[in-house]
Amino acid sequence: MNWNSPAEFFAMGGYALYVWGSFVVCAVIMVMEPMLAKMRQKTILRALHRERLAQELDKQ
Amino acid sequence: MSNRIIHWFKFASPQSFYPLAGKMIPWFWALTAVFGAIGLWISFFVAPTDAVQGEGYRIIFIHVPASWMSMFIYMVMAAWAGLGLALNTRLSGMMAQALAPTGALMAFISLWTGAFWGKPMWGTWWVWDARLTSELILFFLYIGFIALQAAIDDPRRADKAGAILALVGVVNVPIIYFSVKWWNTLHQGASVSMMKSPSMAQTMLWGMLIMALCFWMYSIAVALMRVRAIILERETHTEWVKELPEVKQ
Amino acid sequence: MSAFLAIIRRDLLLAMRRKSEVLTALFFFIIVVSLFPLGIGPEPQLLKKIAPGILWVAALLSTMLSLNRLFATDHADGTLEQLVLSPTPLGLLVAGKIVAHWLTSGLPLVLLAPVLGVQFDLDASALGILVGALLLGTPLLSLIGAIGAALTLGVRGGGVLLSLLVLPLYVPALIFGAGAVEAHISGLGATGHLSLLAALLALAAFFAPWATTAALRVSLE
Amino acid sequence: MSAFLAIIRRDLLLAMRRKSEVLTALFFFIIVVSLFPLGIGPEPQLLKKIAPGILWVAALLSTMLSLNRLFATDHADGTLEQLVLSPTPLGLLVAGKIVAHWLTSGLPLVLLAPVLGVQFDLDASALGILVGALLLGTPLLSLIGAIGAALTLGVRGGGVLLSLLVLPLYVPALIFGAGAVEAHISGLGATGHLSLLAALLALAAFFAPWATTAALRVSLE
Amino acid sequence: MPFDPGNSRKAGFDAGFLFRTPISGTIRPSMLSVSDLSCIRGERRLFSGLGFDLAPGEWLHVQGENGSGKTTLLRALVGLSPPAEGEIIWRGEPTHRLGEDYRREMLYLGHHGAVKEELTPLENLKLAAALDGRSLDDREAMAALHRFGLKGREELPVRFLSAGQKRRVLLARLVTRNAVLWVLDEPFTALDVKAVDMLSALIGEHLADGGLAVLTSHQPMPIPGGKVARL
Amino acid sequence: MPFDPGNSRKAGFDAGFLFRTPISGTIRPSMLSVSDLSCIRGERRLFSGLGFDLAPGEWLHVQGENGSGKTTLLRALVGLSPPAEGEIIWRGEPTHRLGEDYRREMLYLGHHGAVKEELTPLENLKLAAALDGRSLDDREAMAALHRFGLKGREELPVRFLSAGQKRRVLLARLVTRNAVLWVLDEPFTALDVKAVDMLSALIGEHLADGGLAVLTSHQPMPIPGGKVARL
Ligand code: HEM
Ligand SMILES: Nc1ncnc2c1ncn2[C@@H]1O[C@H](COP(=O)(O)OP(=O)(O)OP(=O)(O)O)[C@@H](O)[C@H]1O
Ligand SMILES: Nc1ncnc2c1ncn2[C@@H]1O[C@H](COP(=O)(O)OP(=O)(O)OP(=O)(O)O)[C@@H](O)[C@H]1O
Ligand SMILES: [Mg+2]
Ligand SMILES: [Mg+2]
Repeated sequence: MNWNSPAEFFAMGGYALYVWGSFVVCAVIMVMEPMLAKMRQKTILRALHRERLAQELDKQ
Repeated sequence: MSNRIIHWFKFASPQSFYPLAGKMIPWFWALTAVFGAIGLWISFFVAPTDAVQGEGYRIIFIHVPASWMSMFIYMVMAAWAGLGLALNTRLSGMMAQALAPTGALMAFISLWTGAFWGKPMWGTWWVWDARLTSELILFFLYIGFIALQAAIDDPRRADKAGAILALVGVVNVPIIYFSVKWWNTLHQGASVSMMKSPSMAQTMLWGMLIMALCFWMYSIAVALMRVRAIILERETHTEWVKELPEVKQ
Repeated sequence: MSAFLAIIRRDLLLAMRRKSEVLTALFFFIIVVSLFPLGIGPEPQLLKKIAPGILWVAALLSTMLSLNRLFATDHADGTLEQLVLSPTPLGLLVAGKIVAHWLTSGLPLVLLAPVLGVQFDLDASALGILVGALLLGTPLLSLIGAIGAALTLGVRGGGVLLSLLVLPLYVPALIFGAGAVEAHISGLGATGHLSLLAALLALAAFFAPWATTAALRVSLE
Repeated sequence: MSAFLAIIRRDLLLAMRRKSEVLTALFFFIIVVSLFPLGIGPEPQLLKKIAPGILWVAALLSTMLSLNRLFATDHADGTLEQLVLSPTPLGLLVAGKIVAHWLTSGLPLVLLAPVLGVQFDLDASALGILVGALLLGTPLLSLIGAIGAALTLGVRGGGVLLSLLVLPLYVPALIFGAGAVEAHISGLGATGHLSLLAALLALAAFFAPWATTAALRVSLE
Repeated sequence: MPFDPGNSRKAGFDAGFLFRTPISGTIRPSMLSVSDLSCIRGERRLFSGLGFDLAPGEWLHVQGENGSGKTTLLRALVGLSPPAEGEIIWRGEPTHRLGEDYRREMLYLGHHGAVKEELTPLENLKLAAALDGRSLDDREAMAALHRFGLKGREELPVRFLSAGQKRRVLLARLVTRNAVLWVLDEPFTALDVKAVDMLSALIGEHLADGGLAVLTSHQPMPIPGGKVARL
Repeated sequence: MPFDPGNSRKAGFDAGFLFRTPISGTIRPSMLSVSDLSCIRGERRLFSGLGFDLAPGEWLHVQGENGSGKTTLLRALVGLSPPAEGEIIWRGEPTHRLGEDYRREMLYLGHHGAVKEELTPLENLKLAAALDGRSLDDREAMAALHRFGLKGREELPVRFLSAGQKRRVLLARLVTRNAVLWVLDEPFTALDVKAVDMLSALIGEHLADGGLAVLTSHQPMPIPGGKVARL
């Protein structure tokens, strides 16, 4: 175990800006990207659903 | 023989791939989480402090996997694109299109983390070193691919044009990669000095490999998610899409 | 006035519609800047020294490339004729087009320049001067460029002729703009350069739309 | 074969007719090269050091600018459709167009480069290497550029997208080309660089017309 | 600056407004009059001594073989390329002196597409109006497009439209612009039979409303009346 | 590679050559046959199940409103944009397999100018022939241009020509190219009355000679006979 306290962990031996700057940006990207993909899927599904409803209404 | 081909083509059809991808995605997410947890744990709690670089070196655990992925994804993307051009399968183009943003983001992560590493280690955010520059060029190749596809409306045309570009670009990748030889490079020297103590190298290597596996799983999972959306966008007017349970409900 | 806003809106809309046009102009800027270290070699000291010059030349080339689309597409599809025949004063429309051009090709460069400056290891205050100089200089480039674009309209070999006409006119902007950053780095202070740049801008803002309008009328005859 | 010569003749004729197109491409090259001393300042030692890089970047940009006219005008006026429908194999016609492009935009640069090199105080043997490298490199630029030009045909924001696609592909030519001169100046010998450049050229001469033809067919669909 | 037709028509020669309502049976003074016009292209004199008068409700059919100078005449009329000799008088004043006042009342549609391929028909129409200093709401623009048979194509970029459909997008400006003088160069090009009928009816209405028109066409014009200028 | 019509016509289906001489009164087998063709643009199906046969001496008039898909059909016929379904058979073989052999016998002139504005009509014509692998001497080229009423304009850059004259430069290729199948998209656009008559006569001659033609036009066609495809 390298760290004696959480504060020490977050300080990263004086490299906090660089280490956390890298990891946080990486994490943000890796959270945002799937969310954007999911949203894209939702958007197209909603459009398809609406189209289907429109078609059913047309038939009636 | 022809039977086998037909079997193959069945999976290569968007219609059968769509549900298959849907079933695979959760598994890849689970693997991403598992490898990520182990990898991060090794990165921060098992791997010891580096003698030269202190704690700053821990960036390596995302920098190297991201760098590897960015190059690997390009190759895979070009392979899909080439397959699409040769066999005219619809799915290939969609796969290539789905992979490109992930690859571009990996290249971006590599650049970003490299810069954040370079500032404390080399005293500068950026040097025009061969490795760094070639990664930047790779990023541009991705952006070019994405921009070209975005600029063409007809998806079939966009696929073909993108495929030609990706294939031409792939010739370029090893060339820029080997251009390291003609440059005095800062990048390599730093990495060697860090690997001094063998015991440390051992845990670090493991950490890096497991994080790399995590990035692999992540890339597959997110590309599958995107390809599902792309399939729906392109097959809007087919019957099977209209019959999907997601659409019906 | 509403026509002025309308033409800005139209040109911005067109820029968005030709998707990623703004983005690609930006990337062109980035790529040109990155090409130099590739051609020149990776010595940080040398690169730092030539950084302001490189950034300015790249800004200039990237603006120049996008000048083509300022009037040429409107000319080719006949909408320019319609603009000239419109009841709105042509000068107003031309001014609107220039503003739109700056918004899509100049402003993004200004915003991006600091990031590229960091790659050449410029420090914060030098970056500040760089941004200030570009903020004064890029509108100047759009204004001067518009005259050239109007003059070469429909002329054989227009694209390259345009650069031939425009680049010499860009030289003062280049000298004062790059000079400002260099002067600052060498400790001389950049105010002199910047105020000269501002004076040029004021002059151009006054005359360029007028000259452009005249050139357009001639080109269409 | 006669069609191959015919299209070269046609494109050269067009270049002459759009008078001074070749000349202006040359002037662009000259101007870009001359802008740098203006942006960077007049230190001879520094300038000599960056000369090969600057000359190569200028050659690259000037080739890139002229890529637009490679297919775009033929596309806009419908003659490209006619070429595709012609009984002559399209690959032959495309190869002819690329040759013509090199003759009008690459060759003049090669001839002019020594003159500009002298201004940067390069000595005779370095100039020789420069010319040799350009002689191998500029056809490469035309070949690669043709693929990009075909891909971006009729696409929104084509001009700038083209540079986005093509410039990264130009990087090897730039590195080996400028590297050859630098290696020679620093006494390392340029043969390695030059033979790599030649290998790239051979590769491109083989694949580029094919890729361009495929891209053209896709663009016209 | 919302467009106010009443106001704009008062600009220039004031009495013009009166003649907007056709007064059948009476002799109406001419609004557009051209005298002794000649145009030179290169070293070729295309026509000379050309003159005509148009009063409200009248139209001119410019006829002539290919290359006889019809387009040249039209471009001179609207002020795009000045004639070698002669004057063009609008409401009593030479057009080159009237400038914007003339352009506000005149609409020229030439051989060219003059629509933006990247924009949709709706956007094209609205932006064209905005550039003339007039704001057009969606409803009006849609109505104009539907009138020209572009229903269902309002939101499709013009690039995808067929030759005739592109032409219709341009022509839709006839109903949204509200000009007095229409100068149309081969307006029927690329149009199908139905569209030709529709456009002729539209021009007829415009004339009945007191407007003026100068047209070229190689096909016979299904519009009654009309003076003829043969080049 | 000088052009040899005899040789090229033997390529593909050999018997084709026999049918070049029109044998009136006998039933001639079709040379171009299209079956079950359908084209999709965007998400819109323009037409489907379209089929026709053309024998030597026959011509097809493609009719339809603006945007009905005439241009799309023609582009599919010549191989510029592949159809969604269906086959196009030329002399018994699908055209996409014939490739150059088909293109050698076919000439497509579309909506586009397809002439170089900077070059003169003469240069345009000669270079177009050279690109098809055929050399054309000045005399032949001049004769073709004169036939299309371009006397005195042979050396004037096309840029200066009028709309109709530009069109004529393009159409002159009809006589210099020697194709069997003519695919013309609105050939009469911008032409004056005399030129329309002349072109119709030319098409008539071509058909009498055993050629085939596929034409679109919104105007009635002054050419006798002809099958009709309504889209
Ligand atoms: C923006 C800056 C940087 C970029 C674009 C970059 C890019 C790359 C790339 C593409 C790789 C994979 C290449 C391979 O596997 O051989 C890599 C690996 C690596 N990088 Fe970086 N890097 C940057 C900065 C740094 C810095 C500052 C350091 C350390 C001081 C560093 C250390 C490493 C190490 C240790 C490896 C893996 C071992 C190796 O293959 O040599 N990088 N980097
Ligand atoms: N520089 C020049 N030298 C000689 N003749 C010229 C020159 N420029 C234009 N012309 C001629 O001027 C005429 C221009 O005619 P214009 O375009 O007005 O004809 P048009 O009546 O509109 O014909 P169309 O029915 O074909 O549209 C053409 O005959 C052209 O050949
Ligand atoms: N992406 C798209 N989405 C929807 N519709 C499209 C798309 N692209 C083209 N179209 C439609 O396809 C049709 C193309 O028609 P085409 O050009 O073949 O018509 P045409 O019969 O030649 O008409 P014209 O008589 O006007 O020349 C047009 O109706 C156009 O609106
Ligand atoms: Mg005309
Ligand atoms: Mg059509």
